[in-house]
Amino acid sequence: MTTPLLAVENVGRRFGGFVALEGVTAAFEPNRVTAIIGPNGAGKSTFFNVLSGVMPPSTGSIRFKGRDITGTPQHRFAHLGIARSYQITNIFPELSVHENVRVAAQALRTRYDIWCNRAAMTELDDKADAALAAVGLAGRRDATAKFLAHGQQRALEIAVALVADPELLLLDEPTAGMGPEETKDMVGLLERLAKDRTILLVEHKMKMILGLSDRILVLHHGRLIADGSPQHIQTDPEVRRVYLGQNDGYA
Amino acid sequence: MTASTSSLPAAARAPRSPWRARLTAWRVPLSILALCLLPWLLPSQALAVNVLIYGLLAVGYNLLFGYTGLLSFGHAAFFGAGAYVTGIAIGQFGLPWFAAMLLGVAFGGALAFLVGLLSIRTRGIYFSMVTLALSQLVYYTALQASSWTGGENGLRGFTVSTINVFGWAIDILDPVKKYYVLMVFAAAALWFVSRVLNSPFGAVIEAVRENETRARACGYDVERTKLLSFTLSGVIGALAGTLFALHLAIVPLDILSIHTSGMVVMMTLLGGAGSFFGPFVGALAFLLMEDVVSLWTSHWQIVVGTVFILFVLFLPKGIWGTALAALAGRGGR
Amino acid sequence: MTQGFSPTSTRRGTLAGIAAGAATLAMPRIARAQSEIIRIGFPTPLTGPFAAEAKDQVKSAELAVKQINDKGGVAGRKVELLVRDDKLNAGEAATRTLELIEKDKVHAIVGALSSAVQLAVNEVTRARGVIYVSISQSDTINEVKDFSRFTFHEALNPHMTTAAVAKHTFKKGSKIAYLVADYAYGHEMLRGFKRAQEALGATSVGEILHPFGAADYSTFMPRLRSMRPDILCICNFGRDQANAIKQAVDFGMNRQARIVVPVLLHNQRLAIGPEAFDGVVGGANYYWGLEDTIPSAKAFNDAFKAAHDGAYPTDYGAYGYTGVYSLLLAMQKAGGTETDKVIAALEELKYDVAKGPQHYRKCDHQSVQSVLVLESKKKGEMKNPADLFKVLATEPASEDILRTCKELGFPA
Amino acid sequence: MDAELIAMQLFSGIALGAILIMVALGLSIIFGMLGVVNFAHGALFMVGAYAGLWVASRTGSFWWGLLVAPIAIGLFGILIERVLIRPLYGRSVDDPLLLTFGLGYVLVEAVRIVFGSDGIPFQTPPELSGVADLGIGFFPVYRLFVVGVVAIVLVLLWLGLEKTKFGLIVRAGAKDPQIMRVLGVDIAKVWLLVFGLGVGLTALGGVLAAPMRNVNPEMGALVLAEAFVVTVIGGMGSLLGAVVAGLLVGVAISMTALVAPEMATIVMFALMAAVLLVRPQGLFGKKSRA
Repeated sequence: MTTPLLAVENVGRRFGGFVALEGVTAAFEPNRVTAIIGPNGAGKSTFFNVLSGVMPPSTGSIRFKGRDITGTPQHRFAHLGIARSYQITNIFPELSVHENVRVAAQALRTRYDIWCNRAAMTELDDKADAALAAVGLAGRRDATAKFLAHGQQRALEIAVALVADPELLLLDEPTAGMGPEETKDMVGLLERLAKDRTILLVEHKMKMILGLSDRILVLHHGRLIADGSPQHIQTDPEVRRVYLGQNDGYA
Repeated sequence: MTASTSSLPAAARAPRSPWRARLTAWRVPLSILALCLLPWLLPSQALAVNVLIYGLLAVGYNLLFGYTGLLSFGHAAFFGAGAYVTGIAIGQFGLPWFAAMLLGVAFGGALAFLVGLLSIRTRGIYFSMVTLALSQLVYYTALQASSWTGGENGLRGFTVSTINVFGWAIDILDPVKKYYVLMVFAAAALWFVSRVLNSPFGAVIEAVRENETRARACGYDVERTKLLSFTLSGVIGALAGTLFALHLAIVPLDILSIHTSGMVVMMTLLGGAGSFFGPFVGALAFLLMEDVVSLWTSHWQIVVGTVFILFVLFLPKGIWGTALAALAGRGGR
Repeated sequence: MTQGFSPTSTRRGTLAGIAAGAATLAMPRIARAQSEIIRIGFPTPLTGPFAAEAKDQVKSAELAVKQINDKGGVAGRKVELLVRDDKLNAGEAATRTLELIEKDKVHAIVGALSSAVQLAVNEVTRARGVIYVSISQSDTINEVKDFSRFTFHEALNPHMTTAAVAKHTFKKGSKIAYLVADYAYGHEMLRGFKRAQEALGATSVGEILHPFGAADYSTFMPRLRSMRPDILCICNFGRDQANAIKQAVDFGMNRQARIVVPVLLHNQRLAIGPEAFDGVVGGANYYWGLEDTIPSAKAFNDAFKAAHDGAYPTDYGAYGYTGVYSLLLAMQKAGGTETDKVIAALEELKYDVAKGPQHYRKCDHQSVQSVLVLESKKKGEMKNPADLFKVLATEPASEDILRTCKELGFPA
Repeated sequence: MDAELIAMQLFSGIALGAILIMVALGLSIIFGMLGVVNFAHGALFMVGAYAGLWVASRTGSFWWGLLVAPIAIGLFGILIERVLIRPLYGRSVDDPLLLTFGLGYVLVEAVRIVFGSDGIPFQTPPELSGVADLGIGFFPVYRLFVVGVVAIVLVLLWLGLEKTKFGLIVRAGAKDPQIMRVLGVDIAKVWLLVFGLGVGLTALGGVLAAPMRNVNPEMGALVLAEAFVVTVIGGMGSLLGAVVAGLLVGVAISMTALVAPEMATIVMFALMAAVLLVRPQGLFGKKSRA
């Protein structure tokens, strides 16, 4: 067994008296796609927020490449090599598509430089263009981001996450709100990305997950109730009872 | 924690039409050219100097409001701090004018850093309120510290009539000479702001304005970015304040009042928040309107207020922002 | 470009001038051959809380200009008044003054209605050697630090006003409580009263400084009441004074003590009504009721009423009249507008244009003049809507109620 | 004697607090329910005072002014919401703030044009004038009356918000307007009414303040500052917060007036800055609003 890229140990999170997440322990190996599923309110978003540093866990620890990163502020995560996308489209609406990606690329190079000319940093342009090409947005380079179609905005978000060349990509419902055509494009994109990257994703569309993931985690009431291959999860009686039985989530 | 759908324009950003590109590349020389012509286009030099000073204040404010997306209602504090410290340094410590200016800018910047440190912990409306409250504290402090500031009577007794530049004496009681001396500083500040906007940091503040959550996820420390922007904005405001002190040779207490802060917001919005030269246009429009309308009628405030309402409703990009957008056409869709 | 406008329409006229100025930029500025007309700049707060006083000032100043012009002007030259709105803001006033000096090339400035504004205009005119007749109360401007040999103070100052008011209200053994606005003008009035109080053998039972511009004075009342004063001396001005008096009366302070203020304003009394001001005593530079005893007051009242539908001139308004008039009289004596000659003429001038004899003291250029002590009338006692005050006493013009030149810091 | 003075000072502080609550109420409600920071609050307060004055002088009775003016200005508020504020929903939160800032200028100047810039006398109604002996000292009857009115208004507001269907809708709408739309509630109409209510309360404050503070076009400027301080300390949009903060500020001012009277205004802003630094959302504010 290889060393895990990311390992969470007994992670929990409370909001006042409400326990959103409790005692989750899991390790993630490199270059695998792992899906996290569960009914609404199962704690998926909280789990993602903890993994991406939006909030620290109340209990437990997170290790990334063997290093304890529990409590690290969120803006450090991009520098560690962890990037994420959001459930609700989360881009810079008034910036151009290219600028959206370029400013993300710049974060790894310089952040407080008020003097140099950023236009001269052409390697950022190249990086941005490469990321746009990877998600199929090269043709929309100079459009204002808010004018893109919904699916394109989601793709842009992935480009923004991708340009930092993260080792771990956290994708929160990348196909939310998409029609069948757009979903198909996104699945294609994810399949290409999955070749050489570690991906964690939250999704509701079961067909897509089953085809895409190497492994599935199931959360219910903030607890991890199952962890295994798609085949294993499909037959797990516990999962069938609490989750699939509700007839929820089949797209 | 939703993405703010800011209605601010983005005129000075990467240009998307050849026209805009050329305008952006030449924005500093063009602005300076416009400033050079100003005293000959306006009814009086005194008005031109005011446009220069308030325009500069608004340009600095725009860095915060237009580009970083933070609505501060307390910018009078830094403007006033720059003016007061310059006046006190000349009048009470006998410092030469240039040293006094430096001191004024440094003090204003330090105050901005402090106020920024306290206020960026809050967001949205609360940020506006904290800056307002802190600037009121500064106002009342200046009112109370009358042995330093002259209190309600204002600071006086530091008239600089000639300044020496490398052995060359300039009579700055002469309105034209004074204008061009002050303009040198405003031009330098414009050039500085232009560099900041073109720098990597310039991209970061726009990212923060557009979407804090996303900027943080990209790896930017949003709080530090805001603090730096706040401080830079305060430094420019303080510089405008030092120019004010040199220009009028008095510092009235009103300089610290909420009306000054409100006026800067109005000027910036009127001209076009988030555009490089917009705030200058706004200061020009505001002061000219006030000057001209107040000669017609003592009810000038009703005209100014109405114009402002109409701009918020129908032209949120301001005069300059709208003009630029018209020039660029629909270039991005 | 601004030639030939009648004095009463100069604000509009100047606007047209500006429009024309913008259109004819290429024209050299020297082309304005205006040496014929004598231009007097008049910054005053046409907007803001003292707009009514400012408008009275403008009316009175215009009356003075008109009377001089009707009599042939100054050395054959017509006089024009250039009114500007200073918005009661010192920065704005300084800017307007610069415009008047640099662009309109005025020969002198008269005006301002607050201590801060007046000091700002003083600073600007001092640096540029322009004659300024200041018409707002301040002790600071008399002191050597702010002295300008180009500035003449037509208004009363807090020291002389409080001296006169105290003389006619404080008695030996009076117990006085002070409520004082915490800024220069308030402190100056307190200082004046306390000085008079000591000389008269009265005692202070306590002082409360209140924040400048406060709206609610209720929290000061329990303490003031517990001081058990015979006289409650409220040292503030304008809206602060109106609110403080009104709330003191609400708390029944007027039943326990007589309320005394340094300055009673005609328009403020109109705005608040007779009930709150019942029995309040204060000082003034002018009241139209002076016409019973002073012929020049009668003449001023009649001319003012004739020009403005029977309206009576008011205190701060009268400053506009006496200030402009004294300046123009000096210019007549000097035979023109040459600065040093006009200053010399002002220093020598004896004038009586509205309120009895006046002259400018040589050392600090303060106008030595009478101070009126007035008491607000009850509603039933008023014969007409402008009949607001009883004249309790007229303190005659004398240098004795001024601080000495030495005390102000002038070399003996 | 000394204990009596302190007791009296404390009482004045609480009474002042009641007035401050009244001053802040309209601002607080409009922000809490609509998320709109009404910078024209002070101007509307002043307009309310003038309206009360006008009605009272026409009818010869203070009571008509107290009743009619808030309703009339409340209707005017509805007009403002419909014409000026509604087009701005969905835009940046700064926009309504900026618009009402301009509106304040217009209202003040309009009143100057109509009523003059001087101010107009407004006498305490004869049945409420005079002072009452509280045992520890004397206090104006009118101020006691205002405290009573504020208490009644607060109780009615509380009942209206907690016990009626409209109140339920308003509170739910403030939390999540989207849900209300889904449930088929015409949220635009609710907002219209809430804005009118807020402005009406502001005007009521103006009428009540008129006999204490004198009526003039600039009376709103200070009110705006006071209302902001109270609302921000209490937590923007919290009714309970406004009540607690109003009393807190009133007592703070009153106690400062006893020991360092010249600091009585500055203490208000210092208190606000201090609260904001410890609890940016205010004493009773919800964090999500920030």
